[in-house]
Amino acid sequence: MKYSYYPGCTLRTKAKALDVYARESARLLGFELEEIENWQCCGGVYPLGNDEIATKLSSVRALNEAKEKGQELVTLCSACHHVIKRVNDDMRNVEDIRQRANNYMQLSEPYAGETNVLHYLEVLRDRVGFEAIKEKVVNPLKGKKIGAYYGCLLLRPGRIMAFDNPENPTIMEEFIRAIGAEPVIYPYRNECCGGYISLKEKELACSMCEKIMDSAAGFGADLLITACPLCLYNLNAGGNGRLPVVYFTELLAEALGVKKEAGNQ
Amino acid sequence: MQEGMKNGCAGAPAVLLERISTLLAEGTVARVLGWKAGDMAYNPEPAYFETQEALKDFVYDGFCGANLSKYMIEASKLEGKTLVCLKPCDTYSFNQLLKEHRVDREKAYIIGVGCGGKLDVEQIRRKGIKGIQSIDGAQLVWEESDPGTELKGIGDDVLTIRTIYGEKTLPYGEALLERCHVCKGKEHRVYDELIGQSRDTKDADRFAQVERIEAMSPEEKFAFFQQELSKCIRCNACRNVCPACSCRKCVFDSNKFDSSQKANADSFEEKMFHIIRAFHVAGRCTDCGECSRVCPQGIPLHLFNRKFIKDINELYGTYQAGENAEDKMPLTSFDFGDAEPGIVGERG
Amino acid sequence: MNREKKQAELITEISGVNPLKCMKCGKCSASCPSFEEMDIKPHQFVSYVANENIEALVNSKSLWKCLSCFACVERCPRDVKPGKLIDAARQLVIRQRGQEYLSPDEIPALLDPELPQQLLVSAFRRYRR
Amino acid sequence: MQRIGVFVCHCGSNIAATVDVKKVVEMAALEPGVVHAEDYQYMCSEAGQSLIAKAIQEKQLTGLVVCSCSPRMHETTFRKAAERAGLNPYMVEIANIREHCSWIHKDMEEATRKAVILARAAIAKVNLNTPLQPGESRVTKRALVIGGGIAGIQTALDIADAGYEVDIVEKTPSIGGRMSQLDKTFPTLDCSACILTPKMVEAAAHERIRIYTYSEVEKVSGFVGDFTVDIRKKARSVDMDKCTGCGVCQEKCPSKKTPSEFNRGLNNRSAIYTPFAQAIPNVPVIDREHCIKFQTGKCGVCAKVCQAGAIDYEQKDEIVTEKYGAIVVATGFDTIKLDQYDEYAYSQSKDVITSLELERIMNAAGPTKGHLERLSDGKPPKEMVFIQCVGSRCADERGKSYCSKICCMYTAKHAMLIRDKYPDVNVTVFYIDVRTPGKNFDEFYRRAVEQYGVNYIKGQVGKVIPQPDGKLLVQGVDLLDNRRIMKEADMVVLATAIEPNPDVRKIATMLTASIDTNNFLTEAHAKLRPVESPTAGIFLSGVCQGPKDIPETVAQAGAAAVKAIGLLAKEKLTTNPCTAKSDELLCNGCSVCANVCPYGAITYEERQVNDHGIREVRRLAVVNSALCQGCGACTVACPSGAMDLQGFSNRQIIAEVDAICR
Amino acid sequence: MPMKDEFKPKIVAFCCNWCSYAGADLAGSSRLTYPADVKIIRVPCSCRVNPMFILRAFEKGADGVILCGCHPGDCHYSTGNYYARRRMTLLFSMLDYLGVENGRTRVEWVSAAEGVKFSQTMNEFVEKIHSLGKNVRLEDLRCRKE
Repeated sequence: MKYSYYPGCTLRTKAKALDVYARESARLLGFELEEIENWQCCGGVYPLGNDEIATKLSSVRALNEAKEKGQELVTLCSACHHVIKRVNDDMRNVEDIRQRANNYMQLSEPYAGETNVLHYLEVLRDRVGFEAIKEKVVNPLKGKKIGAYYGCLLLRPGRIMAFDNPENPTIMEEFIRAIGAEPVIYPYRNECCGGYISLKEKELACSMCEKIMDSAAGFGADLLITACPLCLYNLNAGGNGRLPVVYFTELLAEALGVKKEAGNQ
Repeated sequence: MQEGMKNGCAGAPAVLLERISTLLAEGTVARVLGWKAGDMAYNPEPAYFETQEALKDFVYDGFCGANLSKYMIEASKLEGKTLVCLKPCDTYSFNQLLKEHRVDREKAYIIGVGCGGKLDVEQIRRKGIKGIQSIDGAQLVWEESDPGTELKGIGDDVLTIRTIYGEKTLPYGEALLERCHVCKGKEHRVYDELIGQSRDTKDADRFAQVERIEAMSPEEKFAFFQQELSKCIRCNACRNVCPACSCRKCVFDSNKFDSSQKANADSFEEKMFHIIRAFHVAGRCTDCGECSRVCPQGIPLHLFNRKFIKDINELYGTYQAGENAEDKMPLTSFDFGDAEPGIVGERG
Repeated sequence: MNREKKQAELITEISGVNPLKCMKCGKCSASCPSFEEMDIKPHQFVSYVANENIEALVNSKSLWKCLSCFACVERCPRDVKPGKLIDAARQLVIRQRGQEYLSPDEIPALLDPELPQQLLVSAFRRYRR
Repeated sequence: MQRIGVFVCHCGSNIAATVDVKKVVEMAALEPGVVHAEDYQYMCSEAGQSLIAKAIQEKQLTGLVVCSCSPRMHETTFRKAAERAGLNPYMVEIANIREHCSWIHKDMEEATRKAVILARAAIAKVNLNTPLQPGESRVTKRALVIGGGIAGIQTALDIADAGYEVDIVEKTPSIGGRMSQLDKTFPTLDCSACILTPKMVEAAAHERIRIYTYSEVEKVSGFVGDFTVDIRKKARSVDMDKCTGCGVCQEKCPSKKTPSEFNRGLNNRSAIYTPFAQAIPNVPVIDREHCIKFQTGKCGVCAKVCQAGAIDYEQKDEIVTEKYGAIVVATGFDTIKLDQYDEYAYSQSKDVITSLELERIMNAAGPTKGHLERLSDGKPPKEMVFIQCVGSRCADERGKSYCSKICCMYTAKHAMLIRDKYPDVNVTVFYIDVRTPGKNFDEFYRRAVEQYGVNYIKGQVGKVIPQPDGKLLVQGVDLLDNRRIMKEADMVVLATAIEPNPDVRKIATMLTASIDTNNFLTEAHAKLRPVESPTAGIFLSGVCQGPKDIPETVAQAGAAAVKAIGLLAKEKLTTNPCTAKSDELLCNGCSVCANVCPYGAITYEERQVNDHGIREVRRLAVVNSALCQGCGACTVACPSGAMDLQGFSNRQIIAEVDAICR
Repeated sequence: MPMKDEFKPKIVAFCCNWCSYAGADLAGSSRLTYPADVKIIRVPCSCRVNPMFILRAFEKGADGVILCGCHPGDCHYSTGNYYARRRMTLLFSMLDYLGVENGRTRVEWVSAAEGVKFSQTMNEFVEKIHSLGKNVRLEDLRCRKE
């Protein structure tokens, strides 16, 4: 199975780990991530102004390329996923945006949200299946108590992201179970890490990350996983260091026994 | 084959004539409903025959396109059985009438006659052949084998047409009625016995014409139908021949809707008449094509009915009226998940 | 039409939010992780816009404290989405006055080796035109 | 030619303020057939009606057009007035110039023009009206009540006391409904069971009431006065006649792991069970899904211990068919599912509960024997938080758009009862608005605050955050002083929105009773006919029509009973004469009409006709006017136009079309 | 300032007695406005509406015809609107086939509780008819007053 793949800027620089482990694991699980040609940065945040078009075009370009290939579009970074899924929803449902974006783009055939956008985790859940993953695990992470950190971007707004129950998600917990570890459910897993505010308001971001860390540690987690480079950065920089934070793909690669191969890349 | 029919008419296959004659003589049937020669070689017309003597005028050849099933409404009221010759497509109409309790199966002795495609003199004329005196090649050649076996295709069969300007020839396949190009098949849906063989004439897609119109812009569609319908003289030939249009009294002749009209007073009226007529037969029309065959103005009236058939097939599942006498008709049934009327705009 | 009225209309237009749908339940403020940092609280954004009290709103430090975490958007029972209002107010500041909350000169001092690209990109989107 | 009178109503200023009624009179007078036209302040008043009567007599009117409010409001009024004056009531048509004109248009000239056109259409129709005679149909003197909660019980008792037979059909094994799950009731704090149980007993003992529990309505046909209903009596697996209700089977049943529906899943019950001790009938049922005998074939303990030999594993569902004259729907409510509101951690903590669960906890017969304790560790709470409006008053698809109405009061009740019984427990209520309309209601709420010291904080809670130590951190805000609240609580109670019982959709469809976007049954008129469905013979009792508390439910149950009694008291009903009729000279006998008739009202007969001298036997459609409900489906299916609908004939509708497009 | 030649469309709305007519009443009592161009004809059920009525309206100069009935599943007569749905779908398709703009006909299901929907639907429909302009294709020209 082949998917179009949108890595995003950070996965090419600071978050290479998120990317390489994902690709290596994908190979083992029997699907391939085919990188979109000439992708451009998604902008990092979904433009909330109803009147903004230009800032949505890079997403539309990627979406359209996947459409032309007849593939679903997979993302890994929470921010990219959020932006692209929401822009896709606009293209599907908001006539004004669809019309104006298409006017700009001058595509051979107008794009109207035909592409299905999937997060890597959704591929694992809905295409591969956690049961199938469980069967392929060679190094089950037995005894590890892992807290899933979702953050905001994957889950909200729930109606558009349609990723999981925004207030009581289960996908990462199921993932943790699939790789043989024990999930720890803690109430701050869908609270914000501070996001981009950490650039100028370090303290505010720190206090948020501390709450997250304390809550997870309090419920017995000894490790946090995330899908977002910015969450990872904030939690590491501001989270009082109580718990290590890693990308979920790293644990996946480890459990599947391909961590080393990925590391060599 | 008989020789010496008047007007150069081709007569009827001997095997058919003999059997009819026997049935009449035995008293199995009180009369025969068939065709007799018209004033020209190409216009045999429906006729009753009550004696063996009368059967000398009986004709069944390539020009016997007329669908006799509608006559069975009146024939069902007569004493005794009526023998009726039905071509495969005519049996659909008979079934539909049966479903609507308009004909009495017990009063009918149906001979399913073979059909090799029926001819349309208008097609011949359209080829520039005028002043027709007689036509050769319209007679039926049935082999002495089972009625079930299918004959070879039309192939090189040729009509030889004597005209006042001399003799012309035309391939048989080029003179067929429109409906034969989109033939529903050569299987009789209801019969008492089968005589004669059929051959396949289908060489076109039934809905191609409808699709062509659907693809037009609204302006083009309107212009097309305006052009066609403005020819309508409200002679009611279509209505009179249609086996589905069998109301005792047509709504356009009664005062039930304040809609009684005799002739078109304005361009709207023929549209209204033809839309309503098509609507009233929607789900009941077997697509026998008689309306177009008899229209003196050459209006392709079947395009209305066929549009409804196409819509019904697409929206409610494939349905062929008259295939049997039991199925529920599409307009008297429904499905909870039927498409909303808005689909008309959505399909573009 | 006075300036503030115009601005209020612009905010509702950019955000697509209808302030009249608000029933003043306060769930947005109760959900907001930056509540304590804000001088104008999330539930008040709505009445500031409805009352066309825009000058105060655009000068509020709340504009720069909102994390765009969508907690208020997700939980609002009336589909008002205060987060979109504050974002629109921020747009108004950035677009109309050419005011920018982040200047390129500031950046080198803010960088550290681990800082992901994503952070800069999104901060730029939020703080600059 | 008709002699038509046109009467234009001002409806005070409701019509006259936007429609120039004089102009309507003037224009109507010019229409063909009109011999009289006048206007009046209130045409529906007695004076207005006598104006009409006078004109009918003086001008020998043969038809009337009243330009007034909707025919759904006063058509009957004017038809009766005409009848009293000697005119066939079906010679009256209404032009709706209020709801469809004056109330929605602002420009006087435009509204007047439209009113004139609407009047013309009605006049054109009346010109073609013919006098119609209503038929008669019988009334079965028995009522069906669907639902055996307090609403259904009260309705059944009232109908039975008036001397009519009543059947109650209840889905669960016992009557009693939601009220039987409640501990105390506001605003008097009566014990719920103490006031409900006697009514349950009374219903069970009543000679004119039959109770079908563990049963469901399966099929409804017929119409007002003459419904035929199939009731499915689900297999109880216990013989109702033999069982003595000793309870030994429940005690000995080895399968005891099924969450108790009655206790909202807070504890477990046996596979053979009665929902609660005072159940009526006091006969258990076997829940076959959880019964070891039914699942594995091995067990049979209950049969062994039953002295009466009442256990019957072979019992099958049974369909009972009964006739009824009236049907009362009393299907009640349930609380919404909370999976869309997990910010309140309902699925994450056992100590976050719904108010209905709290009722069971507070109840002496409940899972904790009435002790207020945390379900997680059994410890008594010190801090309790109530959150109001969970899922109510929502504009999005997660919740309900309406106010559930009862939550403010029961929350005050809970707060008060807890403070009364456990004075050391602090109670905090987070509210958006406190709504207490009702006799002694606001006083009750104020007592909770002033006398019992319940802490009310204005502001909806954002999130309930379970703590590692088992406490619940409630994150809210006090809107009145703009302060963030982080309250540590031991238990959190959610005032969960109520919704109509999900089965009501199915039932409404069977009854052809209409339902609104929230699945509440629609009343015939929001103010004037609140307990009747628009479908004749169907009445509404309790929360199936809209959120209500107990006193309101009982009041409405009585009102529904009175309406049903009013119907049952009639010997005969007059039937709607606007039925289909076939013209024998045009009928083809093709059966197309019968194929679309939902009532089986069309049959065929062979009959001789004389068609302009032609005498022949034809197959002809015949409409049974008692069965025909007048939908008109057949009239359109009929290609020849033989089938027509009296009162809405083809020519009448075409005349209206012509008048509007003129 | 008086508007010259302002297009005043003629719009016929067939409403079933049980749901849509009541919905229109509710729109009225809730004072939800829609243009006076819409005139309602009450029929017992959407299945009472004969295609003939719709064509007749067009013949006599209507610019748009809308049919409103109970939502599928909620018909007072159980099944009437299902038949209406098929009939109207086919009729509208035929009109479209004949080159009549399909925006001139519409079916909408409006319950007795949907006053808002009724008024919204009528506003939209009138707007649509305005955008299509006068109906000249189907009209019997003799009916036009000049």
